Amino acid sequence: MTSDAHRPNYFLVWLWLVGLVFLSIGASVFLSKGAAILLIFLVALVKAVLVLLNYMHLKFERPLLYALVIVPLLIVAILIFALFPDFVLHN
Amino acid sequence: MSSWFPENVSTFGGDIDSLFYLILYITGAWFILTEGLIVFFLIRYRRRQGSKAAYLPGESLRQASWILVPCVAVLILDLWLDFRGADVWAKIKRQVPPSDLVIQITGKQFNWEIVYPGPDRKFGTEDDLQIDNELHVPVGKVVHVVLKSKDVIHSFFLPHLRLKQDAVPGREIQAWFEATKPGQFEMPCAELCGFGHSGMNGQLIVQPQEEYEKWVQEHWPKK
Amino acid sequence: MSRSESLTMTGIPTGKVGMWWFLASEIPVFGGLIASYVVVRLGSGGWSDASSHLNFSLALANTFVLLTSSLTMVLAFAAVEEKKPRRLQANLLLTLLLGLTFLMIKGFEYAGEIGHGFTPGAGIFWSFYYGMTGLHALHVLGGIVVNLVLLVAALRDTLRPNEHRVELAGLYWHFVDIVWIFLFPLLYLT
Amino acid sequence: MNIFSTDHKVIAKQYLSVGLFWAIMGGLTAYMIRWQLAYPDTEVPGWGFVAPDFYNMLVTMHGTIMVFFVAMPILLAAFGNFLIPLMIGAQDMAFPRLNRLSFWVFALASVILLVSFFVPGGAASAGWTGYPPLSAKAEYTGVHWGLNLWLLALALEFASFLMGGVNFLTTAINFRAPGMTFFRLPLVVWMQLTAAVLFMLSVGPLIAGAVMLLMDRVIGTTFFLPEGGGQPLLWQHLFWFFGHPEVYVILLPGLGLVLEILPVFSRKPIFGYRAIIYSTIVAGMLSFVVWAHHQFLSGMDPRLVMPFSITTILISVPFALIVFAMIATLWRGSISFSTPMLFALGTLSIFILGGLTGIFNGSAPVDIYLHDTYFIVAHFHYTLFSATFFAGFAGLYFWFPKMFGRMMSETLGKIHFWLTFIFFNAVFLPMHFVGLGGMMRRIANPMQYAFLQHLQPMNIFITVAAILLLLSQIPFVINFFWSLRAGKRAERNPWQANTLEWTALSPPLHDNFERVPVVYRSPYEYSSPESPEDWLPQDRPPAVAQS
Repeated sequence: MTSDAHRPNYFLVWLWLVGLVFLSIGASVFLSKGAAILLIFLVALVKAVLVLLNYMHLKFERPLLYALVIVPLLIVAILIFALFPDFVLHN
Repeated sequence: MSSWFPENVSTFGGDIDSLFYLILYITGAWFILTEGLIVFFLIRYRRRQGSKAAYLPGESLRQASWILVPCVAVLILDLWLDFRGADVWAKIKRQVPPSDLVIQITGKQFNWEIVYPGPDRKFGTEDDLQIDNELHVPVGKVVHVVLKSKDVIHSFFLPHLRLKQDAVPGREIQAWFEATKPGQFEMPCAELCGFGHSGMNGQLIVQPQEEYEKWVQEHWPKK
Repeated sequence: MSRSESLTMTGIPTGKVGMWWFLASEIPVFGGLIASYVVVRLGSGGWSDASSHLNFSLALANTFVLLTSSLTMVLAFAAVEEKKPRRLQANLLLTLLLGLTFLMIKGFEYAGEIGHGFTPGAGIFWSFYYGMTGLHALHVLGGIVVNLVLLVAALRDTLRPNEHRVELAGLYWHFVDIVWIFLFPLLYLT
Repeated sequence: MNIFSTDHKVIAKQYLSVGLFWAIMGGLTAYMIRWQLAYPDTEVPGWGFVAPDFYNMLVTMHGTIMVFFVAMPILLAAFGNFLIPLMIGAQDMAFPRLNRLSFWVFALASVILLVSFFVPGGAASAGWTGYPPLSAKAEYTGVHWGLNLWLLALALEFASFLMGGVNFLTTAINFRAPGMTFFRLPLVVWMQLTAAVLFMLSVGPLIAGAVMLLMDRVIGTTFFLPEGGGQPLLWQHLFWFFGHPEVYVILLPGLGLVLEILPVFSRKPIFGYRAIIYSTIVAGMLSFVVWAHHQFLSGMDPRLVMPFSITTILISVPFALIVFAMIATLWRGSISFSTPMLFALGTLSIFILGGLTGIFNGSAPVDIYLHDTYFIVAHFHYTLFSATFFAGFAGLYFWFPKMFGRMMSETLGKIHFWLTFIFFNAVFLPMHFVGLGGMMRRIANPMQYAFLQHLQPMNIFITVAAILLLLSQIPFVINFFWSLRAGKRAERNPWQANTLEWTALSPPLHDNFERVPVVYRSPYEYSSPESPEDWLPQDRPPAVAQS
């Protein structure tokens, strides 16, 4: 459990999350396709990390729990990497 | 020993067979060594009155080297097999020789649909020749096969030519072979494809050049 | 389960270890689906056109609903720590209602799309659209059920010995929120 | 005994019973398959005629049953549930009620799989790998509800084992007795935990794939149907991404059981305890990057083949180390041949051959010829039959006194072992040569092919041996039930073993130990110079040991 002194400002995090949604919508309207996609997924990543660290209070946890997030993501990365030749680069 | 396999009649079949035997000798040696040691230890160190087991936890590097050194040997042999395998694979799949005969073979429940391009050498034109389950090819010529499927996954298998390749609906997959001997060989489906899978079979008829040309004259549509 | 809370060799509460292992196994479920979507989409054309038929404003509204529900969920957890049962009940109820709102909007969206002929069989984009959002919606539904159980316990004042479960339910709820954070741009913004 | 118990020992026995029931079903399907292959299109005694579509159901269900409903419940769920809390000195699992739920979800999956035989159209018949499009559309197989129920049963079984995995891992992380550090855990616990991690991290993509396949079948999506823009190959990747780690999910706990038994009956520490743990972890990590070796000929990009072939062949290194460590454990031991030891040695000697034949399949060019032939069938029976049945029986004979409080008959046990060992090899050794002759898997009638005709005498030999192998299990059944009622009462530690479960009563109390054990040393201190006896339990205080 987190101690009171460490508790993040949940409302501020929420404001950030909402603001970032608008940022990605703005990107999809105003930027060129490639740049927009890059920015949109960067923003999604930032939002996910915000939720993970603050709402799921991972930033107060031990390395074991970090490993439980990172290892599965690595495994998904392996999967995507190996699927590329068969479905994206096959023609 | 050669009787384990069906007779080999393709140019690259010999490479596959000799790689098989290489692996057989290496793994066979390990098999005899490990099983022999087990039997020997079981007899030599069976429980006897008054004898006590040695305390050998195998934790120190000195002791552990009894299992680590053989593992290094395994690793080296593995890499050897990897390199030999990569060569053979490259020869079969990457360095495909050019060919002047292309045949389209489409799997469907439960037949091989074989299409020759006809005199104009183009598929999808009126002079294509389509036959089921009978593949005529000249001996000593490189034949390219375009594998397709109409329904489910089939697997094009020529046991005597050491060729096997899945045919996947929605894709065109290339394969090739060069037969070294005339004769009639079977061409079954090797991937479960439904209730008629067992018995889905065709004939590969390898003919001498003149005989093949005669067959072409008789069967291919005229221009 | 309460007995289990007292025993821990690592100092991490046992329930939390279990929940994180569960989430670790959930990541490859959505990861596998998203990986499939990404590679199949990159390997063929025409997906942006199909995507433009989606109801963007409803999805945007849903994004806010879900983000806000994550806020109320974490406030419920804060209320547990501060020992404020009224605030806990209120925030659990809000989370629950927001979850239901999400599902209602999603249902409305599905109805509209099917009404325009974009059924699950209308093409590969629609297969993935219904598959991804459907699996996500099922997870939202699961979270709602969990929250309902907690809310009932909180209202009947039987939650006290198991209050740490609010935190565990929260971990799951935020995970579902994170999945949506990725689904939204994958399906609606590209 | 309360069948809705949350006691891990009761749940273990429940998994064991259901697993043994399914083993009988799996054996019956094998019998029908073998009869049809030896004497095609004749009536199977006791059953009748086996039509081609029914034959496909048999091979599909045989694979599904043996992998998911025999190997996993017995090796993981039964032995994992029974041994993990006892061996780490815990009272029970971390989440006993989740454990109970896990079993009942599995029971529901079993019922659904059983029902699927009897729905109109019959059971699933697209192979245990369920490759679409064959599995994605009812008209390709003629099976409609059978295949949907098959998918549902698998989904529930995965849910059940996910709950089990959460429980195993959390228990081992948080519930170890004082002094039980990770490097004092018995190897079978290490193996169970590695298996749980592999399962939990690999099954996700297949769950996603199963949802996609079910949607294709039921609501008309086209994930795997090319006519709607789908990709049949995608399923194969999702399936084998799970499928290969799954092989080790079964194999590792089996090897773990053997690793417990070898030191006890050699009266020697296991050789290279830490090296085995590191090898297990390396093998587990490698298992995530070898899956496409099942797909060398699937139309997969040829550039992908060699990397996967190399990783596949390299995975032999960690397993070779484990085998060498097992052999070195026998070296200069004081070996006695009780039934558990015989089965453990049987596992080891058979697994060696299964591992070595894997090298042939892992070599991509050789696999061009061997893929989808009986060579593959022989290979995976040498690995999985040894892990599931030989290691499973070894474990059962070894821990039966702890589970049920009575000893099993050694005479019947030895008869059981020798018959099983001889007939197992009589079935699966010739199968390699049938495969080298080119006989394809999953064909119902080899006599339809001219080039397979000369193999038929061997097929008949295999079938006769297979029937004898099935009959060889009768001594076990007699022994099991007779010993349950009339076996000699077991003391706490009949084998003079070191691990914690042997300090509990046989069978243990509901909360396992009379007092919480304290651990002082690693689990395999046999014939240690510190002790006058040839064993030194993990919980004996050092001062006592020295006196």
